[in-house]
Amino acid sequence: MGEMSRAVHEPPTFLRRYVFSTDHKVIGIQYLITAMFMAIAGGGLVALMRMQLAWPGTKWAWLGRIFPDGMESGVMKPEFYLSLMTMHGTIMVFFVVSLGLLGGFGNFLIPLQIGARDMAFPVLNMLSYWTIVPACLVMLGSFWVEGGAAAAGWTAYPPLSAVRTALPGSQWGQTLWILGMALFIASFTMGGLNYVTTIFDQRTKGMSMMRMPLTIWTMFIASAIGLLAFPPLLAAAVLLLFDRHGGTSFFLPSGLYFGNQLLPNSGGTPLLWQHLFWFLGHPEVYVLILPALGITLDLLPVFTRKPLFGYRLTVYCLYAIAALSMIVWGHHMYVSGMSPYVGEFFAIGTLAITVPSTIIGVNMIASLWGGTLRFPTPMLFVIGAIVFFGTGGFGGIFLGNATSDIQLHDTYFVVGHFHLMIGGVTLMAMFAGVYYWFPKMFGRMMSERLGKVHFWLTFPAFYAIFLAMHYQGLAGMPRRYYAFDKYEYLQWLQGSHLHVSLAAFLLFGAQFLFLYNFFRSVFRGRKAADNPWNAATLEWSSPTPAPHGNWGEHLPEVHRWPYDYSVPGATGDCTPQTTPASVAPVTF
Amino acid sequence: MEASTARRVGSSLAIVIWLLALGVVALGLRRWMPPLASEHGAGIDAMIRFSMSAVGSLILIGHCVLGYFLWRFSRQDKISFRLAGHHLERRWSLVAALLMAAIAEGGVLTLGLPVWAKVYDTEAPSNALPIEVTTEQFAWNVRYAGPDGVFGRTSPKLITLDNPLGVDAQDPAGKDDVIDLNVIRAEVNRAVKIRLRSKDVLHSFFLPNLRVKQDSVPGMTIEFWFVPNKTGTFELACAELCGLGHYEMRGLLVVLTTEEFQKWLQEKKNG
Amino acid sequence: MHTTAAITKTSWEGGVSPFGTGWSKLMMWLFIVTDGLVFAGFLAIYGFLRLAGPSWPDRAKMFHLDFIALMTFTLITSSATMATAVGAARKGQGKLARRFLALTILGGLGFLGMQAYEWSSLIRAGATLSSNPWGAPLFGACFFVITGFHGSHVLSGVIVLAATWVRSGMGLSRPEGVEVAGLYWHFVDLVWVFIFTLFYLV
Amino acid sequence: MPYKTYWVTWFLLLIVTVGMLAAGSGSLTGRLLLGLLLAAMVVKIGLIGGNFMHLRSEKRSLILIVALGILLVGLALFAGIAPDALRVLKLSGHS
Repeated sequence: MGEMSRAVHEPPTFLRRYVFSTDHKVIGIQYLITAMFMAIAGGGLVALMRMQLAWPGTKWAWLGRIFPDGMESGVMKPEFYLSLMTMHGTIMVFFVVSLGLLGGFGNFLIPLQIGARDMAFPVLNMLSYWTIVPACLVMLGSFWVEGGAAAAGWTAYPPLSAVRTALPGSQWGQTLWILGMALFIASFTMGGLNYVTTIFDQRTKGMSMMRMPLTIWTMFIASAIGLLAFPPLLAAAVLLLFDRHGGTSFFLPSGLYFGNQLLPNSGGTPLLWQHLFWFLGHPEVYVLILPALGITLDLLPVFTRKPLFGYRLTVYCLYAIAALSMIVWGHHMYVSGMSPYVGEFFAIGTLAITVPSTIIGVNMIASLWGGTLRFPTPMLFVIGAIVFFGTGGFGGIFLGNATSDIQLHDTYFVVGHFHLMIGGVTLMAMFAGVYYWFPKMFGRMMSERLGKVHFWLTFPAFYAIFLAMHYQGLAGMPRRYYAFDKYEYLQWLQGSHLHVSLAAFLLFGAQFLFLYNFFRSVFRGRKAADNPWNAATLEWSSPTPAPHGNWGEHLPEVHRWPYDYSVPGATGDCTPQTTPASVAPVTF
Repeated sequence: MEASTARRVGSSLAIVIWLLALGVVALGLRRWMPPLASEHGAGIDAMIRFSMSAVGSLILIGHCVLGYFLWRFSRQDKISFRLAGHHLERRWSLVAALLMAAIAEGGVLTLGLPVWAKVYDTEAPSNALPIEVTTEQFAWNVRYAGPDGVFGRTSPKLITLDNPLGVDAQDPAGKDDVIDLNVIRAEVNRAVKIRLRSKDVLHSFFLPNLRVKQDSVPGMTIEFWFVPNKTGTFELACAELCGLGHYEMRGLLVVLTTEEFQKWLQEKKNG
Repeated sequence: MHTTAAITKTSWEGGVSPFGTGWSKLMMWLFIVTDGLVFAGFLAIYGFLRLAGPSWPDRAKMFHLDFIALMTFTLITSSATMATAVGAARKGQGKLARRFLALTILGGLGFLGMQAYEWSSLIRAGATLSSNPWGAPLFGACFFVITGFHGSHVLSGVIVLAATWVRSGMGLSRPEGVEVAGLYWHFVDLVWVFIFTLFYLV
Repeated sequence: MPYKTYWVTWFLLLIVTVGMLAAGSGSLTGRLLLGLLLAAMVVKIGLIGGNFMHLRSEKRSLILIVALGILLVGLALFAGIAPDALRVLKLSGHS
């Protein structure tokens, strides 16, 4: 029924077409731009933090005027630093990378790459976006409530987050944080259910699971583990709210003593929250990184002009990673007071993840072998993602290992490690994706020259910052410190903070180049051809930019896997998925 | 035109990636960890050193290979190799998988978990010095059990400004206890058995030089032990976000010789 | 185009649903998985606190188990009437379906009424989120939060069923719509099975 | 499914529920009672899921996704946290 009419009728009004649109492409772009906006916010927060770490206690009069509470008379207060740190983590993890990769690319690409006209539930999809907008506003707005934004870390460990007198940010900021997270989880659930249903039920004829591009595979697996892991966190967040405002003690033991007062709570324990948080928190990092790996793997064949190495194995490895990711959350808690026997189980399980991850890494590098490498901007960022995945992944061997984690837990080693992985790999893949699919979105190309400059500034700066943090962590530098001037054993690292901060400012500044390139190219970019990269995946078989309903009267039919490049006996070095076997041999 | 650009970009990428690998290794060869001052710390250091060397080599190899591929195949105008057979794919993956399993799982099973088990799953020696550390925002309350080796009873209900631990004056076992703030004194080469508690939020007892880290959790009394084997003053840091003063919640571990320690204990009791 | 009957072929090859279900039914199943995991989270937390608690109140003293049995009976019966309504809708017996839908809604309202009565009698006896005259205060907190969360599901189920009832009266609802609403209702019943066992008996 | 199935299921559910109440108030205690109650709970879940929700007549892939999704994840969560519940009890000084 609806299919044909949807293909033909575009919504008539501006509001229905661009604001309250049910078109997956518009929603995807809305998500992407929201993520970019939040990234600037999250990056701005960290720029302030790096100013404090580079020049501790310096007076910035102009900042004092912007943040009259947090930076009274221009000097940053510790509570403001903690709020910045907490909100930087929360925003970047949930509102930038999740939003950009799953919300942005997921929405934009899933129907296009599996040959559907839209998501299974377009209205729900729209609702998912319009739930995330208030979530963003609540998170950002929490800086202006009494006590400032939440400051107990993105992990929100109680009692710090549960007792309202424990910290200024634990007054209303923490409540708004929980509210924002609940909205986020609601939005994620709507989106995730939609993605999984769409990928199961809406694939076009011939698009078997094993013919899906890895982007779709990773979106599918990431949505699935997100859907399985977020609900328990929602339960825990509800209970945390009750602990804060209802007088319950789910996460609060007896004998708590705050501000010369004995609290009446009894029976709970903070360990319980840690377990539930990381039960989501660990799968969440795979929710973030898997789509990034998918995009990276997907773009490689386009710019090497040869098929991907080890597609089938990669899919199996993704399944293995997803399954393992659900049972290793305890490696965030080795020294938390958790049972040491459980710790041993978690250590062995965690290190097992290195095996499928290595296979994926090897497949990436091996995919280059024998190809004809070309380096437009997306490919540069793909290489960047591979480098970060390799270097960052190795850090996991130290941290997943319970014994070395005794020394490295909660030091900058951890900060360096997870930034390379869920910050670096994802950022690189998102940039690669934006440069690559920009023509599909807007019918124009982004500037190559600005793109190249953007890469050559972003990649080395990012690498330098987070590599340095690994070494700072080895030196025993604890994370979440407002200043490092109180400890003698950290004095010799004082200079490195300045270097890291300078690189961070460079990194932050370079992103404005990207923003300029993006928004300029929307209007002024060179017009793109229908298939500008000469790629084989299904999305390029629709006109560029794709119209409402994606394809004309007939949905495309798929005859082969998505990586048929340089097929012997075919005309040209790219054989699109829609090419029947009678025209070019099917090789996979 | 396109080919020559590719060659230029590919070569620059390769060179940058090689330089990065050299940088990683050069930095990794420097000494970063604070000087070691505990017995079990040697095991942790061995674990970290093993991972450092294994990972360092892998990073070097990986970056070299990636750089070489970029260098080599950016100079190629025709595909020289198309689709890998399933066997080839499986063989390469198997090599990588086995290597990684050997390094990661092998490392943790042979070097890691034995140390872990010793730290967390063995009783302290009988002559261990029992010390209670009670964390609060933002200080370390230290209590020694005294000659009887038994800590006096405490109750949160008895906490006042003068009695920060809520020590029960009725309990005779508490009469010889010694209470101190932010400074822990211990004897060299004698095990210290810490009883870690918290009054308010989570903190973490982190002695960088002694490779000791343990969160203190309100509602739980967590015991662990270690043997300081160098005299000197070592810094104690809080490694779990605990509030505004997290960054300045500094304590000290002063490791004394036996004579010095006994002398200090005596003085403290008399004073 | 995507009626359940038309799609019967087992296939992962694209172009058809691999499960032979309509989208909305598949979606409801997946939603049940996620919503079920919220309850799994709550119950795991309850189990944890129970194991970690030195003592736990005697439920036989705290609750009138025969009354709880009556609540359970009501909910199970409403599930049976719901199943009948779904069966009738599938067979095209719209009138019968509507009659059983109405019975289900009545059952749901009855359950909510009884839960309100149970809550109010407990509150009158002094149980709150932070205190419990029968022992561990945390049991009271768990009880109110988790049965409250379940009760809100019953309430939303009643609203969904009422909407289905109204729509079917206007001739708007398809058999699959009734079935999807039914799935949700049975799920609510399923959760009660857990709560009944783990809260009142174990 | 014929209407009769639903009402037979309803009747079985009632019997199991009454049985559970009887077992709870009877002389059984400890692990045996726990095992019985949990087994009865599983039976009830099977009856509701299988007959009322027609899971029995769905494709096996859907059954696996739904059942394994909830059961495995729920069990993994509980199995991971339960040891720490005992540890908290032990270290909180209550036993």
